[in-house]
Amino acid sequence: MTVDQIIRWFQSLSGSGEQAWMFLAAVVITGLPLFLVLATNAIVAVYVERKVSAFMQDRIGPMGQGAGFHAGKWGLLQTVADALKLLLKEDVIPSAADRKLFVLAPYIIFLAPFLAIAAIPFNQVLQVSDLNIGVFYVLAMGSFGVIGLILAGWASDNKWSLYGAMRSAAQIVSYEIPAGLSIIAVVMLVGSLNLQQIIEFQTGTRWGFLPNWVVFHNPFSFLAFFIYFISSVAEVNRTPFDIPEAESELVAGFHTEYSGMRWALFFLSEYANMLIVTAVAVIVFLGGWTSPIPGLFATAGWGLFWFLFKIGILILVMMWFRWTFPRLRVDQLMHVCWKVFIPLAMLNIFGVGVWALGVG
Amino acid sequence: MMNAAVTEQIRERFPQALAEGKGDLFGETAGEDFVALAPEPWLDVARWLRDDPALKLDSLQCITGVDLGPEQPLEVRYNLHSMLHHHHAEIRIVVPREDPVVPSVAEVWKIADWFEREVYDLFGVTFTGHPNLKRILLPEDWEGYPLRKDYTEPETYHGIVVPKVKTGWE
Amino acid sequence: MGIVHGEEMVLNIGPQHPSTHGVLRLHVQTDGEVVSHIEPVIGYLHRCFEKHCEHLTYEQVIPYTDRCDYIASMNNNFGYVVAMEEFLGIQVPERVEYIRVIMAELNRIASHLIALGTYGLDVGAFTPFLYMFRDRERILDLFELTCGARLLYNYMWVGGLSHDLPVGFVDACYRFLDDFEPNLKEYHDLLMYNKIFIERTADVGVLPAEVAIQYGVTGPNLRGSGVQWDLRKNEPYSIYDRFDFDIPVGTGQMGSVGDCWDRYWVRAQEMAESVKIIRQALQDLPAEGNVHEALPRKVRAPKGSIYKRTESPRGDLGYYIISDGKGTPFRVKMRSPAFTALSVLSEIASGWMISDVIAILGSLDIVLGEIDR
Amino acid sequence: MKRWLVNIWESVSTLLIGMGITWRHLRRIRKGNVTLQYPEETWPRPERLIGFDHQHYNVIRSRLHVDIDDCIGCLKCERACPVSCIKIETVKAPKEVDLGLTSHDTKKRLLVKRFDIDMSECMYCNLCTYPCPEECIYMTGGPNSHKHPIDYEFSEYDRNNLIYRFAALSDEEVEQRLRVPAPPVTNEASHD
Repeated sequence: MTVDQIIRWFQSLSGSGEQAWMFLAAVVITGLPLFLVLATNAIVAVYVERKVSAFMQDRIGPMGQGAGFHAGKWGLLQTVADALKLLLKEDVIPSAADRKLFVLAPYIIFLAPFLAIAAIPFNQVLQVSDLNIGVFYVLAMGSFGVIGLILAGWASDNKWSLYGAMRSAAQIVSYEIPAGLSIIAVVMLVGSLNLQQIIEFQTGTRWGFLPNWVVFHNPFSFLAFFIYFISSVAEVNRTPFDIPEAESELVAGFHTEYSGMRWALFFLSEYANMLIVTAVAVIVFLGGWTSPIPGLFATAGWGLFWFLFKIGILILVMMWFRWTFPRLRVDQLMHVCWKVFIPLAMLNIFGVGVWALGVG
Repeated sequence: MMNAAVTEQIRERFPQALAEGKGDLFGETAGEDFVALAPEPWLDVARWLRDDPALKLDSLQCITGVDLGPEQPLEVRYNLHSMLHHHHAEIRIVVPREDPVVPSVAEVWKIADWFEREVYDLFGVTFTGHPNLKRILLPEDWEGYPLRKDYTEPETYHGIVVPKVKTGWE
Repeated sequence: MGIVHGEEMVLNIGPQHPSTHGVLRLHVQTDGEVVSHIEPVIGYLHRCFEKHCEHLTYEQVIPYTDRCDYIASMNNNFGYVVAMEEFLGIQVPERVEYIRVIMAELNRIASHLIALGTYGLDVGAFTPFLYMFRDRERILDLFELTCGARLLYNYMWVGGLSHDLPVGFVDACYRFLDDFEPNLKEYHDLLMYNKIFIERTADVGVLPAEVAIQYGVTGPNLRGSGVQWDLRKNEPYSIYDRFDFDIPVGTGQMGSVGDCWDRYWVRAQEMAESVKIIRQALQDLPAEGNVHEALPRKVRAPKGSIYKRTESPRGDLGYYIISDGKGTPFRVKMRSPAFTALSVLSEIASGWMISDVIAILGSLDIVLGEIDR
Repeated sequence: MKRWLVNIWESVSTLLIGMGITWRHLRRIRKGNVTLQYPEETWPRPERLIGFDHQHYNVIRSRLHVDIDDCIGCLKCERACPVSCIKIETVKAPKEVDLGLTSHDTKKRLLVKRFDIDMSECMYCNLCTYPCPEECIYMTGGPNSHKHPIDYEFSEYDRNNLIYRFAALSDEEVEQRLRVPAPPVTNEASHD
């Protein structure tokens, strides 16, 4: 169900060649559900994050009880109420801010995961665009958001925002490298950049009982998964790598001056980014839509379920990190990246290559 | 007893340093134990108190400013303590109200920097040689020295009338 | 570190900032992330404690001392009443002494729990903060049981206490201690021995012993620098000479002596020591005794003055009380330990990064209510 | 190199220990939960039993209340208040006027014309309740809950509403209360 297929379907209906309206209609038809996916993801993830954090801290999180207008059973409506509140809030633009850039920045940040999700295969057929350079595209689009962060920090005309922006620029750009390097190892193994082909490579079993996922392929690919996952936590600015927004140091970092709907866009894109990086991790290392029990539950419907299930687990782990760890300092963050992860990832590429040649 | 010994030693080493008949607040010094000094030689005495191996009063615990009354002089009291010998001493320096000047000991004990600023802030005692003598607790444009006994609250502050009677109370 | 020097930027951390532990402003000159000069600006919470005292009777000062260090109010009460009792020559009943020690040590645990929890918050760990607050709540429950208030107690009076212990307090206190001790290990595993935390705190903001003494730093901050100085041991007041407890001293386990980790560690160990003291005090608590027995009808101090120090959770808390023989004190000066601890910040935090400044500030455990009075 | 590997191992192991702790708490949430859903559930109040003479001493710090019928206007609470949030005005009653007895059977000699407590200024130190000879000023709840139930939730939209006026007699009312009763009528005797 890619955009191309829809356009072809339109062509067969009207009997004419490709036209502009067909392209637009196809984009809207595929884009709206994607937007809904991202929005729903944010709403659900915020709720889950609240509950998970609460449970880890011996609290019960948002609850609605008793008479009156409450947040529903178990606080299920809490994020909806929050979204409504954010929509209705006053939109403040600081007088000293660079208005155009200030307004533009949240959209750029949100655009990045939105573009990236277009290439993500949700199951065997559900994919907006099946690119033959899928991995490359998703990684490139995912890191495109950092421009928005820098814009937001710069345009706010606030020292905290500026610090946050500079930190995030350094951090995200740095962590792209180990993330990319660990994916390269997999690409070497598979021999393709196409996401569907990477997943298909992982169907079947390994040693008879394990699913044939890359993460179980060899010790080096397990390490590659580990490095990729940690780097992706850093890429989406989550604890212990949340130094760009470090609330105890930089108040709120690059989005200090944002409020209301614009701030909500930052929030939305944070969770959308989490979705993207975990989706990549699932596709590249955990077999995408393949079933964890090889041979069973392998239909397209189950494929969607398995895909979202694995993403959910990884997002939960990210939340688990956040509510357990302290934050690193900015130079330690760079230290971890350049002196630990990048050498390890290099070693990995070598190891995976040797393994592929030697063990097969 | 420590203070008496310190007084004796100061009498030997710094004959001019001891203040005569000053430092007692209300004419009764029974039970009170202190060393009364004149302001001028205080810095030299302070250095000696800190460095003398037998005394080694290396920790300044507290500086207390006192206003002895509307027409009376001001007083500055130093509580010293030795982390090595675990003994302490109290120094009192009385300065005239019109021209309250005491040498700063911020170079002897670093903490004196802030303590002296506090005394300056609340009593208006000037510490000569202080590296950064400005108000610490109050805003820098505050007028008067609030802990003096003859201080009266201002009627207005930056154009805002200070309410003396609250509403609904009278 | 080879650092390229560029133009310096002035950054105001505070007065409204998430981790200034009150209303504090740090005037910080930064070169990139590195702080080159730092100057604390205080006074935002100045409430004229000392001026107020000159217009209050000696009993009425006690609720004001609560409000100076609002995290360890019992200890502030304790310091004041110990000073006043020595001034007046009052001998208080045994039971009162024991109850006071129990309360002061409970409050020391509560205060250290806040110090450690918010320190976790400063370095980005949120969860330990709530765990520690959970236990602190239980201490506050004990206080509420005893004197009706959870934060500002006005419990210790000159010559006695406002109330005796309630029925069942001893059991409740034992229950709390039994639950609390295993939790301590959990907190340490969760935060203190976490590698990220060690990286953030070890070798950061080293406060050498000489500098600490020069700046009059006392309490856990001084002990973190390796100086064994605790008024409860060195100059025992009340009945602290009867208890068997150790004074933990920083040894530089993870880095060098006097770093942030050592200060954290000292506080963590002190909680265990306080538990020890409370257990002994509960054991020896005299069953009989009227806590109002030694209350003077009217507190009227003789002419003269007194300077008395006690060990509050933040260090040497001194009260300089001057009396002219009337019903109100002539002058009350509070020597606040947090005041001296904050003054050392510019010395030890210059040259570190902004994140470290926050971490160092948190490790000094200041309470602005006490600094500004 | 060894240091590098040890560092990585230490990081991973200590981080996993931390994650184990939070996971345990996540699993034990049903038992370990400490949240109180405030408007529906309220904090359990401490037992009313307190060791020392709890008839006379009050361990609850909530809202001040005055049983104005028992007040004899001795001004002890006003003097005890460190923040001067109590304001009392009294009028001396003439000898002939009987203002009645308090519940402690003390004869009232002063008419309390005004008794205001500004709860927005109260610092809850409890110092005013101890000296009261008639035990008529107290914090609500606790040992006094038979006299007045506990009241924590007394926030107001207007600050002036926090000034509780326990007695506010106008001049006429004062005059009326203090009017000397007419001497008994002796008409019949004169008639004779």
